[in-house]
Amino acid sequence: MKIESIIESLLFISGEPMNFKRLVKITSFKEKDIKSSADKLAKRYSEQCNGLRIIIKDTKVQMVTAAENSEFIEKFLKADIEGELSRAALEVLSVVAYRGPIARSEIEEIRGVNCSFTLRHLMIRGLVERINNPKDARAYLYKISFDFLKKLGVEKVEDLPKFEELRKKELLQKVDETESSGNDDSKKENKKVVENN
Amino acid sequence: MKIESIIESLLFISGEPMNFKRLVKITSFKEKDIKSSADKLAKRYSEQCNGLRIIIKDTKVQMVTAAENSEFIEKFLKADIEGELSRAALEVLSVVAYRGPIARSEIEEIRGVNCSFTLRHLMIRGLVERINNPKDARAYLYKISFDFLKKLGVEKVEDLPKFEELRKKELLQKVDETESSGNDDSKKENKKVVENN
Amino acid sequence: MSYIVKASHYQSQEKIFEGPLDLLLELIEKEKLDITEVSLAQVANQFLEYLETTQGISPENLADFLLIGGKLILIKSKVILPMLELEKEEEEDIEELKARLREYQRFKEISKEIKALAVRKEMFFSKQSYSGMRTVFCPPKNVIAFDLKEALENVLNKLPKVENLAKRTIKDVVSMKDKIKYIKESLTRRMEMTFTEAASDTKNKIEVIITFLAILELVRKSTVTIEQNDMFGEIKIKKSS
Repeated sequence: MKIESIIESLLFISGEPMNFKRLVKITSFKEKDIKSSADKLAKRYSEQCNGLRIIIKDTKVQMVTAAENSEFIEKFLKADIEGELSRAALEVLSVVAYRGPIARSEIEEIRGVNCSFTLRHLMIRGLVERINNPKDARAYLYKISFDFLKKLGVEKVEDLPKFEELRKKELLQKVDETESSGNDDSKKENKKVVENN
Repeated sequence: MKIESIIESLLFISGEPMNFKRLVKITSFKEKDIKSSADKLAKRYSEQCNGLRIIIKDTKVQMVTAAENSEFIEKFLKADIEGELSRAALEVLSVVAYRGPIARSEIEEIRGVNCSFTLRHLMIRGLVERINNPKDARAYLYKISFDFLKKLGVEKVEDLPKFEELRKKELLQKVDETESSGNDDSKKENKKVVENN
Repeated sequence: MSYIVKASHYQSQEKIFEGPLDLLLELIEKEKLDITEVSLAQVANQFLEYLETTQGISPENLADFLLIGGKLILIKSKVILPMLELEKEEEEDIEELKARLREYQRFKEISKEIKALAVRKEMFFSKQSYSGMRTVFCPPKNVIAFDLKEALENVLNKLPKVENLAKRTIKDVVSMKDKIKYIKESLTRRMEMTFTEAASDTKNKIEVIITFLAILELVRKSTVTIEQNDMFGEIKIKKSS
C-alpha cells in the first residue's frame, strides 16, 4: 500500500509518463514491485470510475484524466489558454518585455508578489520563453517570445514604446536575504535583551 | 459520483487552486453541489490514505500529494530547501492565518511593530496573499495562501493548532469577564475593541 | 526619480527590537510572571533602562517604545501610590496594554507551533500547472504594445518609495542619558527647578516625554523628589537631601 501511495504521489507531481527505472531510482523499491504496484493502481483507478486513470505503456506509467471527462477538460483549457490576460499576467509580461532577460526572483522583487504560476501561464501560451541563466545553472532567465513581439508588430524589444526610458529606470535595491538568515539574528537579539537587563 | 469525478479531473489538470465559481462555470453544476462534492472528495482521500489529498481554503480547492510522501517528491523535484522563516515572519504568518483576512494595521497592533517588510517578503514567497479591502479602497487585507497550507501539511485552516481559540480576540474575552461590572462599561469596551482592531 | 528601499538597514533595526511589546513580554516571562499590573510595574524599570542603554532605536520605533514606557510609568505610579486616582481613560489604557500583551503572548506561543509544523518537512506538493502540456502560441486578442508600456509604468509607480522617516537620525532626539545628566547638573546648581524649565529646550513631544521619563528615573534612584500642588500644575523637582 505504501509503495502504491508513493507512486501515486510521484505520477501526480510529474504529470508526464515516468519510466519504471526512474521510479526505482527515487524510491529504492525493486522494479518488479513498482511494476506490480502500478498494475494494481491502474486496476483500482479504472474500477473506481473516478476522474483519474493510470496508463501503462512499455516501461512507462502515467497519470491522466478519465476520457469521459474530456469535454470539461477541453472547456477548462480553452478558457484558460485562450482567455484574456489577467492584470497580473499583463504586468509580468511587461516586466519581462522591457527588462528581460530577467530572473523570476527579480520580477518578484519588482512586483512584491510571487509569480511562478503567472510565468508558467505566459510560457504555455508562448508569450514568454526562458533561457538558462549563465550565472546560475539552476535558475532561468525569462524574455518575451519572438512570436509575440511579431504579433505586437514590433521587430525587436528596442522598438517598444519608451523602451530606453523604461528599461533604464532605476528600480529598488536588491533586498538581501535577511529573512533566511533570520535565525542567527534573532538569537543575537535574544542575547542582547538578556544582557541589557 | 459523476460530479466528483469531473472535479477530480479538473483539479488534476489545473494543478493550481481552483475557485468554486470557476468549476461552476465549466461544469454547470450548482455551487453548493460542487462544494459538497469537494468536501466529500477531501474526506475520501484523507481516509483512503492514498498518495493524494484535497485541500480547501475559502472558496478554492486544490489537489496535492500526501504529506507522508514528501521525502520522495523532494527527491524527484530536486526541490531547493527554502530559507527558514524568521521569528518575525512566523509571527506575522500566525496572525494572518488565525485572523485573516486582516489589515496591515491590525497585524501591527497585535505585534506592536511595523510589519511592511515582513509582509512583502511573505508575499514574494507566496505564503501570504492580499485582497482589496472592501471598506478601504487604498488598503489591502492579507490572508494565508494555499502554499502556506501546503508547506505546513494542513488540509484546511480549521486544522491549524488551537484554531478556534486563537480565532477569538483577546480584547473581546475581556468584555465577557467584566460583564458583571456593568453594562455601560462593557459596551464602551466593545466599541473600543472595534476601533482598535 | 529613483526608488530605493533600504531594506537591509530597516530590517536590521527591526530585528534587534521586534518592538516594545516583544521586549515587555520577554521581561515578564524572564521573571516567570503573569501579565498583571504588579508584574508590569516590576519590570517597568528594566524596560526604561533598555531604552536608555540601547543605541540606535530609530525615531519611529523610539516613539512606540516611549508610548509603552509612558504607560508603564503610569502603572508603576498606580502600584506604588495606591491612593493615586487615575482617569478613566488612563485605566482603560492600562487594560488595553494588558490585553494587547496577552494577545501578543498567544501569537508568540502559537507561532512556535506553526514553526514546528513548517520544519517537520511533511508537506503537500501540488502539480506544476501545465506539466506534461505542450506550448501553444495563444496571444491575447486585444493587447497592443502600448498596453505593455502602460502596465510597466503602473508596476513602477507601485514600487515602495523611500521612507523619509528613516532618514531622520537618532541624533535629532536627545538621549535619555543626556537629559538625566542635564537635570542632575542644573539641580545641583539650583537645588530646585520646575518641569517646564527642565523641558525648556526640548524640540518636540518625544523630547518632552524623555524629559519626564528622565525625571521619574531620578525619582526612582532617589536622586530627586517631585511635588505637584494642583492637577496640571507645575511639577517642582527638588534634589533629595
